[in-house]
Amino acid sequence: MGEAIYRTYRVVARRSEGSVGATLILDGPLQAEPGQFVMVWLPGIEERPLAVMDDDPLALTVRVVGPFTRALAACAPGDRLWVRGPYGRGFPVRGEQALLVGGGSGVASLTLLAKRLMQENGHVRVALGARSSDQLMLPWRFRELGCELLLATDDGSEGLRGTVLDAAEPSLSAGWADVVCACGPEVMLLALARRMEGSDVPLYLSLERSMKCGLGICGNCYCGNRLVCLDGPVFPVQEVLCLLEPPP
Amino acid sequence: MGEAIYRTYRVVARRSEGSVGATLILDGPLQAEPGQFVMVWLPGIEERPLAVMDDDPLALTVRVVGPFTRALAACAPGDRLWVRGPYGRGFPVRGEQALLVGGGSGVASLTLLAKRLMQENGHVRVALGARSSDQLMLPWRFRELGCELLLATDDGSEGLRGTVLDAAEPSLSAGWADVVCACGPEVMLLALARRMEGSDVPLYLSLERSMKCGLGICGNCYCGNRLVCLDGPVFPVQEVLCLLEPPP
Amino acid sequence: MAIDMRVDLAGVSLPNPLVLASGIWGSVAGTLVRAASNGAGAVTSKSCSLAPRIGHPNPTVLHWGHGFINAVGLSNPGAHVQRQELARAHEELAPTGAALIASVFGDTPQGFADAVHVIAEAEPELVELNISCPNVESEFGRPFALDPDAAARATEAVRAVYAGPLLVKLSPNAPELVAVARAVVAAGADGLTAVNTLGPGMLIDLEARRPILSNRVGGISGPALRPVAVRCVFELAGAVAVPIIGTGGVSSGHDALEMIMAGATAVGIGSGLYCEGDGIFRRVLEEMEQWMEQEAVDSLDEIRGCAHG
Amino acid sequence: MAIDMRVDLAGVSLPNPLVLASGIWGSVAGTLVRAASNGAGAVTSKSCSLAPRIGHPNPTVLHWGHGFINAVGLSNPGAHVQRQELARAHEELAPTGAALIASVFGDTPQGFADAVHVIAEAEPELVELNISCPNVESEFGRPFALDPDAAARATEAVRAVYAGPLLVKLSPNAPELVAVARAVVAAGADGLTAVNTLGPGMLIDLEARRPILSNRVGGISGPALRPVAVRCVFELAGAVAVPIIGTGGVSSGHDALEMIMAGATAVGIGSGLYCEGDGIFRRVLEEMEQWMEQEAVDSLDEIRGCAHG
Ligand SMILES: Cc1cc2nc3c(=O)[nH]c(=O)nc-3n(C[C@H](O)[C@H](O)[C@H](O)COP(=O)(O)OP(=O)(O)OC[C@H]3O[C@@H](n4cnc5c(N)ncnc54)[C@H](O)[C@@H]3O)c2cc1C
Ligand SMILES: Cc1cc2nc3c(=O)[nH]c(=O)nc-3n(C[C@H](O)[C@H](O)[C@H](O)COP(=O)(O)OP(=O)(O)OC[C@H]3O[C@@H](n4cnc5c(N)ncnc54)[C@H](O)[C@@H]3O)c2cc1C
Ligand SMILES: Cc1cc2nc3c(=O)[nH]c(=O)nc-3n(C[C@H](O)[C@H](O)[C@H](O)COP(=O)(O)O)c2cc1C
Ligand SMILES: Cc1cc2nc3c(=O)[nH]c(=O)nc-3n(C[C@H](O)[C@H](O)[C@H](O)COP(=O)(O)O)c2cc1C
Ligand code: FES
Ligand code: FES
Repeated sequence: MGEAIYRTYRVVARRSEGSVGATLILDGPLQAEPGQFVMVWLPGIEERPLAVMDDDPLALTVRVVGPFTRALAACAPGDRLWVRGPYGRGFPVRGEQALLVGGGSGVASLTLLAKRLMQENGHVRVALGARSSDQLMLPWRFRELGCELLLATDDGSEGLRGTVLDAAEPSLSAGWADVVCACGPEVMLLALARRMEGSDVPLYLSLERSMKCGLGICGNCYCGNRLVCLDGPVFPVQEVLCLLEPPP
Repeated sequence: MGEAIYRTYRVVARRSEGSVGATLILDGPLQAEPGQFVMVWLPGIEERPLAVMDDDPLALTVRVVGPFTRALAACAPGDRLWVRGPYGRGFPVRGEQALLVGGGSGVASLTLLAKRLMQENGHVRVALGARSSDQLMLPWRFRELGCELLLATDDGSEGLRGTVLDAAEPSLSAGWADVVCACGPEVMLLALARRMEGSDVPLYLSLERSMKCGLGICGNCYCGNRLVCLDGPVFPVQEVLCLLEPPP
Repeated sequence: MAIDMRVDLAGVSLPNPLVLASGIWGSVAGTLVRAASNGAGAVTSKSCSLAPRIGHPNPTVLHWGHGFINAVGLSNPGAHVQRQELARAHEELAPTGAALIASVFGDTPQGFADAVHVIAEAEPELVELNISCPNVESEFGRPFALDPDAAARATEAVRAVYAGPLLVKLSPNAPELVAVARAVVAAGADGLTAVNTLGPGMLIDLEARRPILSNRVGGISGPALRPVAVRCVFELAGAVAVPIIGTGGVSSGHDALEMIMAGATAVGIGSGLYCEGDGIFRRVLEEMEQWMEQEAVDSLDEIRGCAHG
Repeated sequence: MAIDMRVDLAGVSLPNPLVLASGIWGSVAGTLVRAASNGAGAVTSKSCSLAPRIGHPNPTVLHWGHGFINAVGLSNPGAHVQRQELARAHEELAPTGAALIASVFGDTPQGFADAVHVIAEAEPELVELNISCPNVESEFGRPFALDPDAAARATEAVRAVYAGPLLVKLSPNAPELVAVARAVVAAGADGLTAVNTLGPGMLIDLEARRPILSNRVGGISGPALRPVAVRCVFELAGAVAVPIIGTGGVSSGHDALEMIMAGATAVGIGSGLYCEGDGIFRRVLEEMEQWMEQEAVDSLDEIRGCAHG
């Protein structure tokens, strides 16, 4: 029956992500490129974009910020989710030494990339930042995949005290990476982009914007003259540098 | 541009078919099985089913019986035709010694079959009948293809005096054919079917019914519980024997 | 547990909810019985009027990629000829268990009544009034189905001559659809069929530089119509208590169940016969049953109208 | 000879007839200018009201296989914010030669006038009144576009405060479409946009057992709408003398030429941006030119309205 808009999944397992969210492992696969997103509908509540954290089985990682994410993070095994997608352009799977930089829920955009890169025998370093240890998202997943973890917390409760950029800095200044991929709050992305200005290492940024259609029609997800759902969410830094919102 | 309903062709050459009609050679191919038909639209006049007389280039043979066929037969080189299709189930291309039996405009359903059979190195005998010599349709085409022609006219002006069945009779009684395919007036088809009753040589009949959609929807082309455009126009004799209209 | 697909349509029991829509596969016993033998729970004959009608010249029915557009122009052999064919159909349908729905139309309320009077002799299980054909507008003026009063008058006139189960077929083009439905129910309709074709629409051939249909405009059916048809059924089911045949763009078990959830009692299929022929009935039934098993739904009653929340 | 694709739309010269439809790609200078740089001859901003509106919660826009269904609920930042963005868009559009069409709506005739009054300061080349949005019915009652009088009142109110080129956007759901068109032209409209979305329609999710759109119903656009849109344009072109932007399901040169032959001066494209983005404008233009060359048609004037015979 090919007419359904959504594919329904059931939650098979729920794992909490520190104090800020949860990862939901679902009961079936979804073929997706790393960095692509899905639209997740909770009937009666809302529909929102979420990164494909893993593809087989499909897994989502959610950080609670409002009503939808609260409801989603509260899902228990057996509960149903409605999913359409995947949508958007993802990260290129390339580079022998890849540095991934993630903050907040953006970390979920990087796990599938890490998996693919590891499958291709790449070396993957992952810099993750959070306010404190119990807000770090998905470090367990990158460990599982065999990535090298570089952690930073504002309060120093885990990894070095500082920002995710501080955690990435040694690799950046050593010229270790031949590609850098990042997702997280826009101030973080902007800082990373500025840090790497002049470098010829390619930098890809995954952006987040509020979305309605996810299909490149409604214009809701604009970022300058780009549509995040159609042209992104992943962009080479050159395409979006001047469009990133400066810190308030 | 994939949205057009009709493909337009131009007439490249017109050849008159005795005194009763004409063959129009068009300016492009149409991939079709032998026995399939197309719907031909003449804007402002009508749209009617016609057999695919030849496929590359597409050619049609028309016998004048009313307003549409009159207009079509009057087309000159350069004129345009609107074509949709091909539609329907055609003749099976099988048999090493095939006997084709045609009358009236039904002859046009058999030429592409003859071509395919000859391509497969079959032996093809074609029995054609008409009232008189100048009403025989498409004998030139079968000759061109290298088929053996068996002609009959009511007035004996060409071939033997008699019906197309008389022309076919020697081949039938000699058991020459391993398959028989026929198209023409229903009384002719019925007579042929009766003549072959008890024979184990497969007989395929191509029927004609007035059509609206050609697509198996409107029901206009019913013949008993069959739809000629959907289930036919070619049927194994067993499927339609009891449905054929007896002579009035 | 086997799933029970039977439904009660205005007092008539159908072996399953799928109904061959009017105008599809014509009105002869042969094709109607064939559809029933291959799984239709009821079959609707092509709309017929008292006097025979030739209909519009070709082109009359086209597939345009997202459904059909048609302006057949209600060609039919007239009620007297149709009655004989339907009587035969009625007889031959008996062993299949499928019901015969005789579709009728007229140019005036009396015209409806006169045609029904004749057709009723064939003893169809139900009569359906086609007050919603958009393809004869230039001839008859706006369809009855766009106006609650006109719709009610046609229904009343028929009710006066026919006591059996009576359906009225509505138009997706009616701006006051619910008002029309209430009016025909008040006038005696036992059920509704929703919907007839949408629009009308038009296709133009670029090379011919003119509209393709000889009638220039025609009604839209098939996939393109589906969401509008579902909305109509949903609206109607929320407003009237009679059973509804939900018709428009159904081509899968998914679509049929969507109609049921919108509140339909039975589900009409017309354009869905394209390509697949009457094989669609069994496939749709199987897809419905498969979904019901998966979701542990034992009967259609359990989910009928559930989308109303 | 090079084909001249320029058209005059109510006194405004467009480099080509293709128009980005309202509500597609939003209302920010960035995306509007991008569409123009990639071939649109004019761009329409998303409909805006005097006060900001949040619109409906998600799901609001879905692709269902034969087009879109949407009930965005006219979310917009309000005329004062929109004015600034459109002023910027207007400036940045200048080098492209494309015109800016500012779409406006209101809940009363005065609401329309108030919003236009503010938006006009951005100096769009044309203003378009969206009197036909079907997705806020529960809030505002029936769209103005279904009623000739209501439609005329909104047009008049705007005409009183705005002297520039004025388009009114009509609904394919209006049973008296031509009457509405005559009324708005008499009230001062310089042109028509035909059409807005169809229906409304509804999709139900089987597992959720409820309508998918949070607004339950939404307007149908894209391929499913095309034949109805063509019929509307054909009817209108035969009835009024003002230019028409023919909008609805256009996704190829074929479709655009069909609209022109039905009588459209320009051709709107909305849902067509699905998958292809604004690359559709150049492709459609190329396909149009290719057909015109083949058929030895030198200008659109030669074929405009030719389907009327
Ligand atoms: C492509 C893409 C991928 C995403 N992937 C994930 C993911 O994997 N996991 C995840 O948890 N979230 C992800 N998000 C973000 C997620 O969609 C939002 O967090 C969600 O829409 C918030 O919904 P809500 O109802 O919970 O909160 P809302 O009530 O909508 O918002 C609550 C507060 O959070 C703010 N807010 C909302 N969205 C964002 C945002 N994207 N960034 C910053 N602040 C925001 C609002 O402005 C408001 O102040 C992604 C977004 C995009 C565009
Ligand atoms: C599958 C199929 C393939 C066909 N192939 C060809 C073909 O290759 N060449 C060709 O010339 N014709 C063919 N026909 C028949 C052709 O479609 C009709 O002759 C045509 O529709 C007549 O249209 P008209 O307007 O000229 O005559 P009309 O005005 O429609 O009919 C004139 C008279 O002819 C009678 N008539 C119409 N059609 C037929 C018919 N099919 N058989 C017998 N009498 C008929 C009518 O009853 C009427 O008395 C085919 C028909 C079918 C169904
Ligand atoms: C070729 C054709 C002929 C039709 N003829 C009739 C008719 O005679 N009477 C009627 O009530 N509906 C008629 N209809 C409408 C169908 O019964 C049905 O309401 C409509 O097609 C929507 O359903 P669908 O999308 O499943 O086809 C016709 C539809 C088509 C496509
Ligand atoms: C997501 C979406 C939002 C829309 N928003 C508006 C709007 O704000 N104002 C308006 O007049 N039309 C709006 N429309 C209607 C379009 O402008 C257009 O009239 C309709 O979609 C038909 O054209 P199409 O088939 O090319 O999309 C919207 C359509 C879509 C799909
Ligand atoms: S969310 Fe609609 S265009 Fe991106
Ligand atoms: S011509 Fe319509 S079903 Fe055969």
